[in-house]
Amino acid sequence: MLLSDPQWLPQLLADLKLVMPEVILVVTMCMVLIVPFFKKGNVVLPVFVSMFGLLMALLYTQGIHLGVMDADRTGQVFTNTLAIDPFSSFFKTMLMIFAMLIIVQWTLFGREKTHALDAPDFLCLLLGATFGMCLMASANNLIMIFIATESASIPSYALAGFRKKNRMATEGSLKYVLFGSVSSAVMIYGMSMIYGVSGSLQLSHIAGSINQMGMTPLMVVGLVGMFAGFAFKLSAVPMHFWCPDVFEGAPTEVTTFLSVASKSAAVCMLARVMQNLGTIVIDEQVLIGIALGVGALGAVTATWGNLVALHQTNLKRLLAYSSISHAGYMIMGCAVLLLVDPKLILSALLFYVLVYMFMNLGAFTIAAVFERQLGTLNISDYAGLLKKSPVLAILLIVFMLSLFGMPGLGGFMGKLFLGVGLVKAGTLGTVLLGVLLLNTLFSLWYYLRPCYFMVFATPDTQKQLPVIQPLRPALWAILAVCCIMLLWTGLLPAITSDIAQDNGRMIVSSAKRQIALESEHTSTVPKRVVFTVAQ
Amino acid sequence: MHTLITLAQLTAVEADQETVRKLLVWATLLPLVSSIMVLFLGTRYLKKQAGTFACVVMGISFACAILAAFKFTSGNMESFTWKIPWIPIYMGKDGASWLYLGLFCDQLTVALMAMVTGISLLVHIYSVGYMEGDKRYERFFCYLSAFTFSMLGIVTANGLMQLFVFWELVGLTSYLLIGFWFEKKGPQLACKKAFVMNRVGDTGFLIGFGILFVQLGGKVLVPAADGSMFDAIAAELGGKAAIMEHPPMWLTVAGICLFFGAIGKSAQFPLHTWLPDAMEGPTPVSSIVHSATMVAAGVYLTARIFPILTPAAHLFVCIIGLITLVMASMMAMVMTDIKRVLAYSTLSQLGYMILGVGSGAYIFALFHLITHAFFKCCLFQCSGSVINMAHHQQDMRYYGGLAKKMPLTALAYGICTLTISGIGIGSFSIFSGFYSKDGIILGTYNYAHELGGLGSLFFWGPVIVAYITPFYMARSFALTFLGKPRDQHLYDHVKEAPKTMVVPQLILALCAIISVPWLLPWEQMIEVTRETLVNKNVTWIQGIPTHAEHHHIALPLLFGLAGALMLAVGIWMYKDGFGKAEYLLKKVPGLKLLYTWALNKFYFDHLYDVFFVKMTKCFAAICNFIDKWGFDGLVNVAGHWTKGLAWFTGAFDNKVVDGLVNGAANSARAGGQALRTTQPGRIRVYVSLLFVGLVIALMFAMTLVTG
Amino acid sequence: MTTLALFEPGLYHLVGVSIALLAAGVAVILTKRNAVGILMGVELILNAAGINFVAFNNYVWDNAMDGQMFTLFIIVLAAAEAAVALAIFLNFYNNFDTINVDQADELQG
Amino acid sequence: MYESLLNWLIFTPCIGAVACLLLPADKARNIALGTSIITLLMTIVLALEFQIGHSGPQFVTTLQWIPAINVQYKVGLDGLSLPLIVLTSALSVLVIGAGWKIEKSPNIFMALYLLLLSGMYGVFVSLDLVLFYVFFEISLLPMYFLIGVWGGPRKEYAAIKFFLYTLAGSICLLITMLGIYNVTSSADFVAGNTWDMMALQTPAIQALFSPEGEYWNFARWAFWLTFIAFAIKIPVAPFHTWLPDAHVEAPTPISMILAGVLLKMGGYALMRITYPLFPDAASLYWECVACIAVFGILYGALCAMAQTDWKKLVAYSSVSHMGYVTLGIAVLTRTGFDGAYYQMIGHGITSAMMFFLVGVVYERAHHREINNFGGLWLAWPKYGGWSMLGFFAGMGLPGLCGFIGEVMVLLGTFQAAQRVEDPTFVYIIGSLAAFGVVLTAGYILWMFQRIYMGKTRPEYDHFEKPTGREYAIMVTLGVAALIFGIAPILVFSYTNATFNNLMSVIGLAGLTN
Repeated sequence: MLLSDPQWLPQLLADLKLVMPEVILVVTMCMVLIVPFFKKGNVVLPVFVSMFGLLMALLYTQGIHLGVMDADRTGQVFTNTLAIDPFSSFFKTMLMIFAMLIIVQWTLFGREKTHALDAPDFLCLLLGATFGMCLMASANNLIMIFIATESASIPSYALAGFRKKNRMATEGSLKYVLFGSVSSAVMIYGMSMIYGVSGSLQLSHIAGSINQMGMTPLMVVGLVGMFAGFAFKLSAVPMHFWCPDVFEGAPTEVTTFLSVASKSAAVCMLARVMQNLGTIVIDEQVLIGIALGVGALGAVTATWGNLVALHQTNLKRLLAYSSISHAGYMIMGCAVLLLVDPKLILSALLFYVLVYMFMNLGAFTIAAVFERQLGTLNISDYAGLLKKSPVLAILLIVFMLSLFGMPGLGGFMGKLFLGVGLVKAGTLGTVLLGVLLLNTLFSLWYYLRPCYFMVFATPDTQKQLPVIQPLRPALWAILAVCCIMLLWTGLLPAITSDIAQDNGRMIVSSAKRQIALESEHTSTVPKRVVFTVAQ
Repeated sequence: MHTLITLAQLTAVEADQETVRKLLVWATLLPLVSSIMVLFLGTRYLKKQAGTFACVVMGISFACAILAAFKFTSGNMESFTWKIPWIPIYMGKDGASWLYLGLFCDQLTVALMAMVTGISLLVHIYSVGYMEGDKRYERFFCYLSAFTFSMLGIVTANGLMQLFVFWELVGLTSYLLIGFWFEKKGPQLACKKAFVMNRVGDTGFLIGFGILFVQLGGKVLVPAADGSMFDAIAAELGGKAAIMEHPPMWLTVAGICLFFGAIGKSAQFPLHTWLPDAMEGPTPVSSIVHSATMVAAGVYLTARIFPILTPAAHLFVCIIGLITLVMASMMAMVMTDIKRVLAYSTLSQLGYMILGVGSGAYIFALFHLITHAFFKCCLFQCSGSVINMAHHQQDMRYYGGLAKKMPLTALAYGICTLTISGIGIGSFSIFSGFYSKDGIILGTYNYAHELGGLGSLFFWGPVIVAYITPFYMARSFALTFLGKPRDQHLYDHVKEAPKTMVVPQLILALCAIISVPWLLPWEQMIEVTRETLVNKNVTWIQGIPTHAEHHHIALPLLFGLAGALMLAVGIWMYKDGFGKAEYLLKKVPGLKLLYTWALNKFYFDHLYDVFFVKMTKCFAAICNFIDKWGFDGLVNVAGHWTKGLAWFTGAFDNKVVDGLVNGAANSARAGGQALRTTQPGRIRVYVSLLFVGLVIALMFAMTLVTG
Repeated sequence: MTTLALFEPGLYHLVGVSIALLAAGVAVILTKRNAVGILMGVELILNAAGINFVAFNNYVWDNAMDGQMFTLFIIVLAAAEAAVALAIFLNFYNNFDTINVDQADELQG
Repeated sequence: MYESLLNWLIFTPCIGAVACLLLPADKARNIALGTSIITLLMTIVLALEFQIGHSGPQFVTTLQWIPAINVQYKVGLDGLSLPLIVLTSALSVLVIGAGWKIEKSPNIFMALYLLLLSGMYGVFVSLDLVLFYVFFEISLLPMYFLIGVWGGPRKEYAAIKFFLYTLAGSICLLITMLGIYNVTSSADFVAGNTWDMMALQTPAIQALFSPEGEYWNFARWAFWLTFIAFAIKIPVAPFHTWLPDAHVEAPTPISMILAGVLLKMGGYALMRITYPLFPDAASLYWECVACIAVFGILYGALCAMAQTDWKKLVAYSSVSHMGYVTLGIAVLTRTGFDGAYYQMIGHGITSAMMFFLVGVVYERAHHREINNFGGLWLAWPKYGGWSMLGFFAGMGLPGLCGFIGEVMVLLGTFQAAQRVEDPTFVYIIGSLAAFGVVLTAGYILWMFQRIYMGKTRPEYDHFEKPTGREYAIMVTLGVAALIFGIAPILVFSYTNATFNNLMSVIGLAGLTN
């Protein structure tokens, strides 16, 4: 966007229309911060405001999506730094729904006195993180990736340490922030390398430059650095160490939010990068190489996550490792984006994220209930829980089985779609599919652990667990929604998969600018030479 | 008009055939009906009348069979088949060949039907007396009738498959009957042993059937309209034989495999050990199942498959027969248990029959089957009477002089002893056993003559046994009925058996006499079946003599007199107990060894126990071990690996980081406070690992790019 | 390439500085046990990246301002990140009475 | 009119399950019994309406399920599935009868059982691979809980082992399914991908999997993967170790249904999926598979012989008997297929009966140590008689249902000699398989001797006599064993047309004379 362009103002306005949801989120953030000045110590008002803001953003997203707001349904705004396309819109929709559910969950769980005072802060941070994640889903440019990642991360750090007096939360957030800042620094350094090689921050141009120059070592270093940053957000191995600690320490709502939203946003970001590479890069070898690298990352992550999860005794840590392995599955999907018809994978990823959202939300909600009411997250303490609160136990089993991938529940369909995508990707895909399925086998063991204790084990008579108080209806509603969604996506996946299918499209801007630059560069050959020598 | 008459004649024949078929079917099914009725109504309604009921039904069955036999024989009818499809065997698209159940009727069938039903009737009657007071009285008749049904099923079988079915069913009923007193350990083990050994033979049968099925195709399954499946096989084989010079290997194998079924059922060497043990069952059972009918089924089978046996297979059959014949007769000489003597005698006689079939004198073998059925059944019944009266004391060492107490039983036993010994003068005898055994030996003579060399054993073997048989029979007769009582107490309590037991004995003894060829046309009846048994086209079959020379005078003369001589010797030796025998044992060198061997049944039981039972159990234990530690172990190892990997990764995530932390701390402590600043914490280990991971990823990526 | 050109400030020098900063940053991160120290190491890496961007923009890709823009954003967001990080350190200090990151090992499986 | 009945058949148990959970617990048994009787009636109607001589599936319902990847909800009934459906329905009633005395949460037990029933029906009627897979897995879950909650002392171990093991097989299946998806969506001439089992048997797709075809390597892999998947279920010997544990720990009714129906899923799936889809690979590896099968027969029998736990013995006998199923399929002859199928039906009856017979005693004696029994026949003569029928049917005695399957499998095995150059191998495996019959007789008779024969023991006096309910179950199964031993045509008339078709798909129609 050049100010010299006489059309800049109309262009800006047109672009703003397309990023209206994000704008609304920012405005809502501000409003939530302002609200306490008028009515201090009230929970309802900021919650209402933020919910309203999210709802509006949601409607706007849908509006954009449906082409009601603008004739041009999709587009790339702010000089192509953001891509507003079906994929991102669909993801944003899910994200906002999820954020609303999280807010509901948080509001209902709050019993402490500080709750009311904290509400605006919490909501503001949550909205901020949501905003960042929305940007992540659309980021089409290294700057935007950087901004989006940071604006998603920074509130998350604060969220993770939101229980200020809680030592575990504090420790978790410390780890999170240190780890996050280190990896974002690495990512940025990698980006600088990429920029140095390709001369552009635009993903499509970077891909174009790979076409022209091949995979130079510098580019490899740059990409590895950048993917390291992604890996942090995805909690891929070996950047996963923060994940269980943060998840255990943070309030459960935050954990839920981080496990689903932050990871899936990162998956979207990774998918977009891969999609750009896959669409533009011509060299088959390069594509396979990148796919192999990313696929290996995914495979290692999934396997590692599952294996470590086998030993977890804490429900939240177990779910944390489970989320690591699920991230691994999704990374595998992203990896083969380079090799097959992207629509298949993108829609599979969307479906997976959708299902993953509900099953994790459900599982963590129940974990939160247990944590608050039973005062323990130790799985072996849940012995005989089926008798005491059968519905909760059965629901947890349902969520666990869905996470495992039991047919009839959404998790299986997610894996099936992913598998369908993987298998199309030749040998690499088949190997990844094998890894995925083998992991499914491993994972059964630990997903059944809570079931085992709740259903089979006889409770320890020494330990008297408190009786679970009746839950608030809205909480039941959340659980019911999760369960119904899982059954629905598992048994009648047609509608959902069709929607995912329709939205499994990404806009990839052409590499034309690169070609234009090419002609410009003809005059600056010496520099080019200098640079090549510099390598 | 002419046409009408022809039609009438035809229908008459048809109707006649129909009648015979119906009669045979009724004769076969009635015992089953009786069995089922006794099973379900026995304990509640029939109670003590169960025996009478079963006898009546058996009587009707016998009447049917006799009627059918007379109709068939007098009408000079052609053999015919009646079949109902049972198991479909789909061969190709053009529909199913079937495994049929049904009926095949020829001279042999009707003859054996009459014999089986007749003997069964007598045994039923005998059992009414013998089993009186047993707490499972009704159940016994249920089993006995079921057995009769199964046996009739074998006799009427129209194909190998039906034969196999009933083959197994007689095995089952035999199992039940042997194990009738299952409270005791002996019957338990004996019935199991019998069944399993029979199954070994049956396996051979199945394999043989399979080979035939493969080589001859589905056609072997379809019985011809006027013949049994055996004819179809033979015909098919004949077609093939026409283009073959030598009998093919597979045919030999198939024949031997089928014969294995006979080995199992007829308790031939090497599967002979179950029969003596089977004497644990009630004596009526021994008399019908283990002497008269079931064990003879093997001979029947061998005779039926005679057309497809190749010369090599014949030789095999003969060898088996010969070994059994000689071995069993030697064991019969030393046993002191009266039933065991008879059991080994049965074995020996079965050996005769098998040898007869193998050497081509199968007509006499079948004849011997029938005569043997009568006299051996009678012998068993007599022994049963004695045992019953002697309070289940079976050991002959405690008998002696019982002829005075049980004259009728002694009479029957004596007649049968004479019969089995084959007493006769020249070529004439009043005892049927003389003719049948005579025929077999003549057959073996021809066969041995043809083979030459070592083949002469096939002649000398039976001849020697023909001397031994009267000896051991005389021994048992003398020990039981003659001399002085060796157990006075036992002797005092013995009295003549009740009428229900004595009458059947006498009838059977009479049968053993009157079934001589000059009274009843057995031989002729069986002769007719030759037409259906032997196929005309099979060249290598035609070389075998199927018809013994009757006019050889010298041999019968020899046997008839020699039998009488040996009989006398036996009676002389054992009339006064074991004294003379023991003296002989001491004096004659080597006899003692032979005696011990024979007494221990040539150690076959031990051998089998070690080599088969123990080995199988050992195998089973090994398999179980493998299962627990091998296959399951593999699974567990896989599980452990996973767990181990999980432990490793988990440990990496937790312990290694800790280890790094603690290790560094320890070294720091060791190095003193100066190094404290370099002690890493958990977060820094995380971050370090991040960088390590990054470096590894970089290297991996570089390798990917550069090559 | 003349000797003069070697001493004339150019791409190599700047990238060299950047790499030195990166190395310094990594070293600091790995050795410091003070949280603020680690954050400083992170800032060093960020600045190294910033130098890279500016250098590449100026010497190689001078037709647009992308790199320089990026550097601006790095500066801004680094500040934001530092703010949150310091807040968290403070909170950690309140709870643990130290900002030695080695003390943060209560959470483990 | 009856077109949709099949769908009702699948989902009626689900409705029953929900009813069991929602209505009072003491009504659960009646509801479950009612539901199973209704499904039995439905099955009878289906069997009556079934057009004999029609090879293709009947009562077909086709709905788009997941249009994105062209997955259909396609169910249908053909000769291959109908007898097994009837078996399932009939056994389900008996199993509920056998589980009548379950004390521990009968409502959940019945609900899970009915869910299992749905899964089993689904497996036997689904004609779409994904649908099949879904039902295949869904049937695992209730089983896991049924074993794990209502089982014996080591129930958790057995339950998880069962689940993990079978899941490992399912994963092999899933890989193959996705591979098939890949093939059918890549092949040039196919309009779109398909998971339809019938469509996959068309010559066009079969050509791809033939040795000359483009996907021959895939076909070979796929054959083994699917074989292992179903071999675990059957179970074929090296993959069987879940079975003894599962059976020993499972409660009696669950053992009955596990042995009676669940194992049949494996054999059914081999006939439905593995062999028709990859016939060339099958005929390439048939010797190997046959060896595995024969090994299973002998090995299972020997293991059974070594057991002192009565139920474990019966469990191993299942391994041995199901080996005949594998063998019959492996030898690729029509008779073998028929025999294998009949063996499945026969084993469904006899194994259920044997487990029930064990269960009746176990309920009273609370132990299963064979050597600590003896004289049961004297104590309970009627029970002894029915036991004899049941165990001897298992032993393959003629006139009872075990015989026909075994004999046909053996004949089928020998028949394979007709299509190979050197028949020695065939004769050897045929003979070994036939020898399995001896071992079977050995362990069953030995067991029978130790448990039923001999003098009664004093503790039997305290045992409650078998009740009328128990006798009803025994008699039903025993009579069924007798009927199916005498009239095999009851089954073959239904299967004939379908098997003709199957043979032509496998390409064996012309191979035998």
